[in-house]
Formats: sequence, C-alpha cells, structure tokens
Amino acid sequence: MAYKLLGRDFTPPDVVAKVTGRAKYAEDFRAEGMVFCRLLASSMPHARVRSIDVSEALAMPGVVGVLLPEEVSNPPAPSAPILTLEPQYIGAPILALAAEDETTAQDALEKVKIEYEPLPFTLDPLQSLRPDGPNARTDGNVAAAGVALQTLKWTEEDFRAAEREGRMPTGQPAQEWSVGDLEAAFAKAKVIYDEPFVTASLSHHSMEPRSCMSYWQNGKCFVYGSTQSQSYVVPSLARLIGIQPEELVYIAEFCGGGFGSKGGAYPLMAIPALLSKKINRPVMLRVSRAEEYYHGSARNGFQGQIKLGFAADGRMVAADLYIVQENGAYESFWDFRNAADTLSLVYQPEAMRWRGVPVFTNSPLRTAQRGPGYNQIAAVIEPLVDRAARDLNLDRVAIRKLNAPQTGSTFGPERTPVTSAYLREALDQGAALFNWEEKRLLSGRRNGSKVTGVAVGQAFHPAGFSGFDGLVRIAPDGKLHIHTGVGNLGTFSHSGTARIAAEVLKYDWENCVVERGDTRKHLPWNLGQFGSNTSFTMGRTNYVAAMDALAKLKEIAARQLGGAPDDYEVDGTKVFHRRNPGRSITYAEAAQLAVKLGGKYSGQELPADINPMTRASAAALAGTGLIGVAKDTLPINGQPAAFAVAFIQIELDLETGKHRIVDYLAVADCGTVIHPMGLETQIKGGAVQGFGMACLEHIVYDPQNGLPASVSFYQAKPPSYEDIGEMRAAAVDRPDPDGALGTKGIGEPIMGCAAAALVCAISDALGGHVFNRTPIKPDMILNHLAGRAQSHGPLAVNTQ
Amino acid sequence: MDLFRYGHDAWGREVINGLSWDLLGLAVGLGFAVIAVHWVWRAVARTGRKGGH
Amino acid sequence: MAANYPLDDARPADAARDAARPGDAIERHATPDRWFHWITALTMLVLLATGLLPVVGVRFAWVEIHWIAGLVLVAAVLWHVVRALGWQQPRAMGLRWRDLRELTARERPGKYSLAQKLMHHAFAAALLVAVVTGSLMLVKVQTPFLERNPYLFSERTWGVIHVLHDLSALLAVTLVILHVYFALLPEKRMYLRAMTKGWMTRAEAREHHDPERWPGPERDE
Amino acid sequence: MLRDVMPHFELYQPDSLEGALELAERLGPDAWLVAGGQDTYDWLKNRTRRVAALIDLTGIEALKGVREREDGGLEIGALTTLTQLERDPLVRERFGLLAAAAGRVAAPQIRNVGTLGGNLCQDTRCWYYRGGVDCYRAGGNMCYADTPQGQNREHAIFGASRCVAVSPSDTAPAVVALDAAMVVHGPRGERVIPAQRFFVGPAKNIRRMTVLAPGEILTAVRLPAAWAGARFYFEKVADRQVWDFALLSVAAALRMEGDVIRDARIVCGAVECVPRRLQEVERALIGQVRSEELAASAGELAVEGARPLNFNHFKMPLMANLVRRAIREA
Repeated sequence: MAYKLLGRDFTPPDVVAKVTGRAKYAEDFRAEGMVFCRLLASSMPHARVRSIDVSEALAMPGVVGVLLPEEVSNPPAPSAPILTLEPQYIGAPILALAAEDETTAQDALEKVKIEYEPLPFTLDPLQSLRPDGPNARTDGNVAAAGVALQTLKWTEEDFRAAEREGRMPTGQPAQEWSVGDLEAAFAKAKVIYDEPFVTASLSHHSMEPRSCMSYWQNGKCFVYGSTQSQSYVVPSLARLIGIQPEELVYIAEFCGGGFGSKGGAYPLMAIPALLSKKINRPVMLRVSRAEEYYHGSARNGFQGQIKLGFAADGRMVAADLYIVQENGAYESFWDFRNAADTLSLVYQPEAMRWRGVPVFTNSPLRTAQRGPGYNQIAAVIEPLVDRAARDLNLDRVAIRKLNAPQTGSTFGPERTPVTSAYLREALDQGAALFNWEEKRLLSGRRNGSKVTGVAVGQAFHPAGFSGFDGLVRIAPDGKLHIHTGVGNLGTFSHSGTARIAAEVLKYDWENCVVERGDTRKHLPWNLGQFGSNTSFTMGRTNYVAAMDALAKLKEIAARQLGGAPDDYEVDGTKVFHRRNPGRSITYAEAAQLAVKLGGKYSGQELPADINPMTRASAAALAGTGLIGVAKDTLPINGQPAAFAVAFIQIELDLETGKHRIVDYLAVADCGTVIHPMGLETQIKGGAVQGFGMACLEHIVYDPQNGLPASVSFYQAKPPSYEDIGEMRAAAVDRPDPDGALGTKGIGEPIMGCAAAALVCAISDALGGHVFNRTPIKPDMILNHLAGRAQSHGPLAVNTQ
Repeated sequence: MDLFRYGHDAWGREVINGLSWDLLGLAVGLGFAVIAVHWVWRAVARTGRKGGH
Repeated sequence: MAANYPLDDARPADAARDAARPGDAIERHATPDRWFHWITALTMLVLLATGLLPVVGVRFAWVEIHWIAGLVLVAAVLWHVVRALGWQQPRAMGLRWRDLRELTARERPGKYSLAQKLMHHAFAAALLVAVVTGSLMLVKVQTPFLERNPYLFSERTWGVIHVLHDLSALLAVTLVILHVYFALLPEKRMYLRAMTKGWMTRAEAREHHDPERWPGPERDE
Repeated sequence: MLRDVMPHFELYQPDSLEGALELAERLGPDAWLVAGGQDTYDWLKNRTRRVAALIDLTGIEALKGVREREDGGLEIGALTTLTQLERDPLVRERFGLLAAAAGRVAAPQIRNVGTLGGNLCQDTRCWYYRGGVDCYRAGGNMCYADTPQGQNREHAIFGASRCVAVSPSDTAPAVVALDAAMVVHGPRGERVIPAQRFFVGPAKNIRRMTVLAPGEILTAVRLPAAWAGARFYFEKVADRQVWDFALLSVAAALRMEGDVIRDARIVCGAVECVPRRLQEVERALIGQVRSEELAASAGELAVEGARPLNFNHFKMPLMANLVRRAIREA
C-alpha cells in the first residue's frame, strides 16, 4: 500500500542542529552558579571501604562539597549503587566532590584519604562457580531479573568431567526450560556438533558519554541527561533521586548514542541531583571518554556449550544450549535467556533444552546492548549451521530457508507465535541482490596470500510491545502537534513514528510539530527507545491517538455541519462530507470548535485507562486545541519479531590474519518501511557494530589484579572507517499484521546478522574452521594457520 | 635523605620498593670512616710502641 | 710519616719471601677454600658492580650478568657450607668470650682472630641474605629455568625482600672496602699470602697465633 | 588509575632551539618537552606523570621541514608533521619507505599534529605501564605483563630484560632501515647518533626508550643518500586500520642488480623494545637471487631466537610472514 509519508525520506527536525553543532547535549548546558563534580573511583576490584577522610580536600579553595556513600539511598542489591562503600570493580564510584572547576575537583580528590580492606574478586564466571571459587559480591555470585540472588557452586566432579571431555562444565543451572524429547530428537540427527564457546563482552562506546547536569528550582528537580529514552526514564530517575515523578523536570532532547546502555535511568544520573540538593548549587557531572569505560557499561559476555543436531535433509532437529553469563558486578540484562529465543525461533528445532547461570564478576556494569543475547548467539550458531551445510552437502542459504520460521511460527518454552516472519523472503531477496549463486563459487579462491570467503548470516530480535499511550493536539491554527515521549537515540524514530499520526490524519509534514525532549512539553507515557520496539510500540500509540483525533474531527464536523461522523472524511487540511466535499470545516476551525466544546474534545475529559503521566500532560494541554489521546489497546496476536540477513564477501590475508570486506548486503524484515534513508543508515551502522563484535572489540582484564586493559578507543577497538567496506541495504517491506500501518522494529538484528556473516565468512575462507569465539582476532587466525596452540584456553574470558 | 624507596602496588597502595640509594654513599662513607679511624689508631699505637722501645 | 701509608711497609724483600715457601710452612687455607674465597670475591665484585653501577648512572646491560654471577655465588656459598661442615673445623670460626682477651693483646688468637671472625660472619650474613633474596628474585627476571611469576609473593613482601637485598648489598660494599684495606695492610701480609698461596711460615703463625690452638700442639712438633 | 583531568602547568613557548635548550636546562626535571603532544597529553591527563611546566617546541620554525643535503640525502626537521612527511615530494621520491611509515601512523588528525621527532621518541604503549602501575619501567620492582596470566599480546618476543614492552613507533623501523643519523642538541652542544643506536632497550636503560638525556632535544633526522631510491617495503599490521598501534611492522630496503640482492636492510617494529634490525637475515640475502624460497627462509631466520610470551607467540608466524613478504615484494 502506498502511503503519503511512510516509505518516503524526510528531514528530521533535529538533524540541522546536529550537523551544525548547535544541538545542546547534556554537557552543553550551564546554569547560574553551576559547579563541576568529579567522582572518586575505586582503585581495587573488590574491597570494603574502611574509612574516608575528606577534610583536606574540603579545605582546598574552590571546593564546594562532597557527597558520601552513606548520604545516598542506593537501589536494593544487586542493582548498581549510586555510590558505594563496597566497590565491586576498579572504577566504581565511591564519592562525588564538587568544586568551582574540574581541575580543582580532581586536585581535591587526590587529597581524599581512603582505606580499603581487600576482598576476594574474580573476572571469570566459571572460576566463581568452582566449589572454592571467589565470589564477586559478598552477598552471592549469581542473580538476574527472574533469578534470585544466591551463591551457586558446582561440584569438583562437574569440572573434572568437563576437563576430561574438553567441554564447558555444566553443573546445576540457575534457570532452565525444555520442549520436546531431546534425546529422541538427537537420535534422529545425522550430524551433531557439541562445542564450547565464548562471546566476549564489548563496551557500548556511545559517542556521548553519560554526562548529566542538575539543579533544584521552585520545588522541582531539573535534570539534563543523556538517555535514549524520554518518558520511560522519568519514574526510575525520580526514584533514584528520591522524589515523585511529577517533581522531576527531565530534559534529553539529544542523545549521542546509547545502544541499550541509556534505555532507562542509570544510577550515575542521580549524583548531580543529590549533590546539588546538598550544596544548593547546580551541579554538572561531565563523564570523560576514559571514564565511560568504568562508569558506562558493556554487553554481557558468554561462556557456553552448544549442542546441535541436524537431520540428513538439513533440518535442525535438536538443540541444547547452556550459557554462563558474565554479569559484571551488578544485576544485568537477561541476554542468557534471549539467546535461547534466537535458537528456538530462527532454526525451529523440534526439541530444545536451555540452561543458564548469570554470574557476577568484578567488572563494570553490564547491560543490554543492541541485540542483547540475540546477537552474540547468532555469531555462535551460524558458523555451526554452515558446518552442517558443508557436512550434509547443502547450500548455506538453502539450509537456512529450510529451518526458517514463518508468520505464525512459535518459539520458546511457551511456544509464543510471532506476528510476522519473512525471513525466507529476506534470504531470497538477499541472495538475488547479492548474486549468491555466483558469489558462493568464489569461496576459497586464492589471490596471492589472500583467500576469498563468502557467507550469509542471520539474526532475530523481538520488535515491539503494546499498552502505552499516544497524545496529539490539533492547534487552533490547524497544525498538528505530535507529543512523543520516545527519546532521541539518533535513529530519528521520534519523528518516524510521529509520521504515522500525520499519515492517519493525512497531514502534510510541514504542518506537523513533534513535541519531545523535555517533560515540560507535555509528553505521554511512552516506552523507552530500545529493544527494536519504537516503530511498533510508538507506531501504535501515535496511531491510536491520531485515530482518536480523527474520530473527534469527524464528530465535530457532524455536530457543526450535520449528519453522522461516519459521513465525513479528511484530506489533511479539512474535514469534509463524503458525498458533498463542499460541506467542510478546516482542521483549524475544528480545533477552535473543540476548544469551545471542551469535554473530551479539548482534553477536559480524558480516557480512564491512560497512564497518570499522559493524564497530566493531556490535562495541561486541555483547552488548547483538539486533543487526541488514547492508550494502545489494539489487538496483538503474538510476539512482533524482526529479522535480518546479511551476505558478505571478504578477502582474508593468510599471512597477516587480517580481512578486508569486499561486499556486504543486508536485508531487513522490518514490516512497512517508515523512513528508507534512516533504515539504510541503521542497517549500515548496525553492520559496523556487528563487524566490531565479530572481529575487533574486546574487554581485557589482568586477572591477577582486576586491572582493566581496554579503557580507550584504541584499546577496546571499535571498528574505524577504514575497517569496513562498501555496504548495501534492502528491506522485505512486508507489513506486520499487528503493527500500526504494518510497521515493526529492526534496530538490533541488523547488527547480529553482520557479526554472524563475518564470522561465517572467516570460517569459509579457512575451509570451514570454526573458532567458537568472538571476536576472531588476527592472532587466532595466524595461530590456527601455523598449527600453534591458541594463547587462551577455549573458555577463557576477558583475555586478549 | 630517605631511608626507603617507595612505590605503589597495582591498586595504588603505597609499598616499599627497597632501600633508598642515598644510603649507598653512607655505606661507602662508613667503610672509609672505619679505615680512617683504624689508620689513626694504628698510627697512634705504632708511635706508642716505638716510644716504648 | 711513611708509616702512615700502609703499602709503604711492603718492601721488595716481602715479595721474595712470599715466593719462597719454607719447609716448615704451615698450611692455613686448603686449595679448595682458597678457590672458594677468590670465586666469591670475584662474583661479589661483579654483583656489586652490576647491581650498583646503574644506580649511579653507568648504563649497561647488567641484569643477565648479575643473575648469572648470582648463581655462581649461590653455588659457591653452598659449596662452602658443605666444605665447612664436612672438612673444615667450623668451631675455629666460632665466637667465644675468650676472644675478647685478644683486645688487650694479652692473648694470641686461635686460627682466626676476633677481627677475622667478625669479618667472616658479617660477610656470611650479607651473602646469605643476598643469596636467599636474590634467588627469590630470579622469578622476576627472564631465565631459562623458571616461568616468570612475580606473584609468588605479594608486592609488600617483595618490598621487604628488596630491602633485605639492598641492605646486604650496602653491607657488602662497606665490608669489601674494609676487607681490602685490612688485607693490604703490610703487617697482615701473611694472611694475604695465606689466601693466595695457602701457607704461612711457622714463625708468622707463632707470632700471631696461639700455638696451643693453631695449628695445634699435635701438629706443631 | 582513573583521573583523567588535565592538571595545571606553566606553558613555555620558545621560538628558538637555543631558547628551548636554555629553558630545559633552567627548569630541569620539572619540565617536559612537548611537540605534537599526542604521546604527552594522556600521561599528563591521567596524572601518571606530573610536571610543573611544558616546553612547547612547535614554535621553533627552524626544526620544521625537509632540506636537501649536498650528498643527495635529506635532513628532516624533527618538528615536521607526519602529514607533511607523508606528502613531501622529496621524501616520497627518495625515501618512500619513511613516507609510507609516516602515513600509517595513528589517524589523519593525529598525523596532522604529530611530529616525526615525537613519533620516534614516543614512549611504549604497554597497557600496564600506560595504566599507571609502578612497573620496572616506571621505577618499581615488577613487570606485570610477563606473568603467568599477564595480558601481553602486544609485547616483545625479542630482547626483553625485566621489561617486555615494545617500541610503538611506526617511523622508527623506517629510519633504522634507512640508516638515518639522529641529530641531537643538548646543553653540551650537538651530537649525531646512528638511528640504530638512538633507541635503547630495557637491559641498558629500563626507564627510557632512547639515548636522549634529560634536556636533550632530537632536532633532525638525516637520511643518507646511500639508500635513496632503493626498493622499499613497509607494512604495519594492527587490529584496526587506523588509530591503532602495530602488532608488528616491517620496514625493508633492498638494492637489486637484476634478480640479485646486492644490499638489504630489514627492520621489524613491535617485536622488541627497539626497532629490531635483522642483520643475520640481511647477510643471508646479500648476493642471493631473490625468490620465494629465499624470502621464506629469510622469514624463518628472522624469528630464530624469539622468546614469546603467553599471548604473543602469534608474532612469530606474523614476523616470518611479513619478512617474507617484504623480501618478495620490495
């Protein structure tokens, strides 16, 4: 279906400010009397702070005050604290100090005397699971959302048996599920692979560090933060600060990237507010690039054992997955559960078992990162699918199509259906655009020291939620104000999804204003901008709000011009009678009438089911125009799911272990395309991050001292412009039945498919060798080719 | 003059790294001081002995 | 005035006397012990030079020489311990209250004078500390024998080990200076000869040592 | 240690070499000589090194640019930026090796301010040392990198002595391969040092990477005519193509007569604390007909005597491969 706005490029309203440098990010704000705050970071990986002496620091000229750990009320353990007396990694913030400038603050921090009592620490989850292994926390070594904080130890026999067999030890899990008869299903398999694997953690590398400024004014706490979400942050940030949500004014108009790490409020954000309250001065906390590696966050790492059985025809009949997740020091995301969903959905095994243990280590916060669990596991499974194709003499695209889910396919322990799945179509489209049939013949071609690898990779991510609110207002001048609390992650989906409201009301985009970025702009309760959900979730909220406005337009027209509301239609500027288009009123007139009519038309009467935040916003707008406001209660028949496939051609230099990407193409199954240029940019950007995960980025610790080695760009190694090649993007562009106008999300799998494809391509170039580890670094390739043992054990983590 | 050389351990806590090399001069000086004392003593003792003859 | 310079007492006749071994010469230091002494002396000088010259700013590749010389010293010390316990009379080096009588010059010492004993024990202390701490430090440098593992001890413990090693080096510096000085004194020339050639004339022994105690009545006939 | 705030210091900006030398002498150990600052600023910002004053050399025009020498060689001012060096027509024409090496340093923005002198004199990138631990190189009693679990992927496979750090400079192997002479000015006047002796390993001086004494300034690099216009090969292998330090690099210069190698200089970077000149390989090449077999055997010879650590033994095949490649493709 052709739309007026959807599927067409547009210039998002914030883009000019961004490219001209006029956009104000959190650290660009200033307030009268503002002071700067610096954090004192733990120098030990795990310790108890015995004493803190700040007297000398406070005596320094220019020092304004300190915030001590005992002065803050931390979220309950094992959530990350704001400030702590029991630092659990090197860099954990212990206290905050405010001074007239940062240099003075840092000079003063060096005068603070701290006494530590060292505690046992670990950087290896498996080490912590040993019978006598150290715990990263004093209150336990295992926890996650849905997994109670506990101390879990495996037996010596678990470890001995595994070491004998060269597998990961698989002791008692913290969580598990299974479907089907696993043994019977493996019995049907022609080939079975049973491999230990490691996926390294990697930093979020958000371009904007998590800086934050705050002050208190007229009974409200003002916070200027860097978050990828807007409304969603408010309740949790208010809770961290210890105030009611309505006492918080939150400004986050721009965000220099979050990749999942700034989806909700994070403890660091509370520090300026709490310190400001104490010293009665506005406080700015600027986080530097280096500090971002300590106070920021990273993706969960996996150690695991995966067992896959394929029937002779290439069907994946059985799958058994065990994941030990590295949590960092605090409760983290549930990557370890998500990984199971990818395996269960994308390959549709008849029988499957999943087991998992989330384990703490003394390293910085781990949190959701683009495709948490879904993406790292894609780079583990896909090379094994290729091995099956090789062993069973099948085409690699064909084996994926054979196993691929379709609309209505189910997954997971609950056998949840997906609302739509066009993975096969994406594979077909990609194969055709990439010219797979010809390119696959290049596999293994030698050119001097270089060998060609060609591969395909795929990934999945859930793509939407429901139940949030939409709010639009047609002003008396006829302009459409779309209020959105979605946040500005950088994908322009705040405007992309707003265009769904405009589309419903047939507006020209020039007559639309997106209201966002500041709670004072009367924002509805929206979900955060994460989890590839925005297009689906806020597509629907904007859709229902616009539909509400549309109904009200028609009702007002009927009241004014006679007839029933259904007799009326809109054209983007006026409401007119279907049979007599001359009988019409403009949107502006309708809005003026709505103000006169009051009641539900201009927000004096509000639906009962909307969130208090939406209610407050709508109430504040009451009487200023025609208000469209509604909660998304549209039907939803399963899990919205986004898929992506990638095709890649590389040249691997066997003398250096380095590869060059010759060609890359990704195809997204993202429902109706909202914004082609935005989609293309996302597909390419996701690929860059995927290449980083596959072959470059790592987190390294010295295990003896808990010292972090990868605390700068050049050490953590996100890909540079020179490390990527030409990229192409395409989309299946088939609507999701439950998405508003067919839209669903895509942000995350477009990274996973790239990582999987690159890992598979390296494997292809090496004649099918599978490393069972990401990232695959040149040294691993060189050691493999030279017949040398790898430097790290098969399950070693946090190593180079 | 310091007695010790100080440094920091991996976690930034102050540790002793060794003796201060300022003491090297002291060690050499001590040697020569003893020699000087002995020399004087020997000379005195010898004079005394010669005088006794 | 001339007497104020120790070596002035060394007359040409001395050299001739050193060269000619009289028939009644008494063996003071057996060949293996003399070897031990000089090997130890040489390695110590090498160790002190390699260890301390860089400290005073003379830059050269000293670490390998230092630990190899250190290993020689370890071997020498072990050899000396075995030899002293098995073949020598360790009691001859033992400190006794009666040694104090030497101070009044009323009594002649046994084989070793109080000063010699003290020098020996001071050296022994310095060497043992140096050898033990130095051997531990071998795990901190690249050698063909050991994997480097500085985590054998905590950084604090290593600090103590380094302090002891440095202390032994400084002690050795002082001792070497004194030892060389005393060895070169003209009136002690027979001891230098004894350490180079092994013997001492009976007259020298009688003059400086109590014949009852050294070389001993049964051998004095 | 996490500090990351630039401290206060005095800034001196002399406009002559004499002025800089005089300042350096007057301020003594409280001062730090800085050119492009790309190696300096993170030391200061991390507050791992503390100085009272910076002496900024970039105002000394006399130390910039490329000059021809009478013998057909070139003299390159130490303050010539890496971008200028990479693009200089004379350098490209006669000593393409150095231009190539300069062009592989870090990233364009860093090359725009980074100087040849700074690149040659830069400190090691051992992450433990840079992270601020008191290791041997920092004056302490430990090497944290060469331990049973030490993360030493980037470290030395040759010439370690207590410290296992490597030279991170991309241009250093090139200047050694080109047999450059380093012109150094200090309080006692000028001295000229062959490039190979300019760099020092930890056995000799564990605290410094070069022979420069405090207060001395590398003012120029002289490239003798002997190697002008030879066949060159430079390659740097790093994890990332830009803004990364070499896992290994090779700089090679060959003089050929037909197929016969008449003279050769081959230097590897990032395998030792100093650029490692492979004299045995050179000897094995001279007088031989260039062939794949010769290149391969040279590669094998190059890694003889290597003593790899837990995480860096991949450097052995990599070094063999790069040396082979250099001989094959120079």
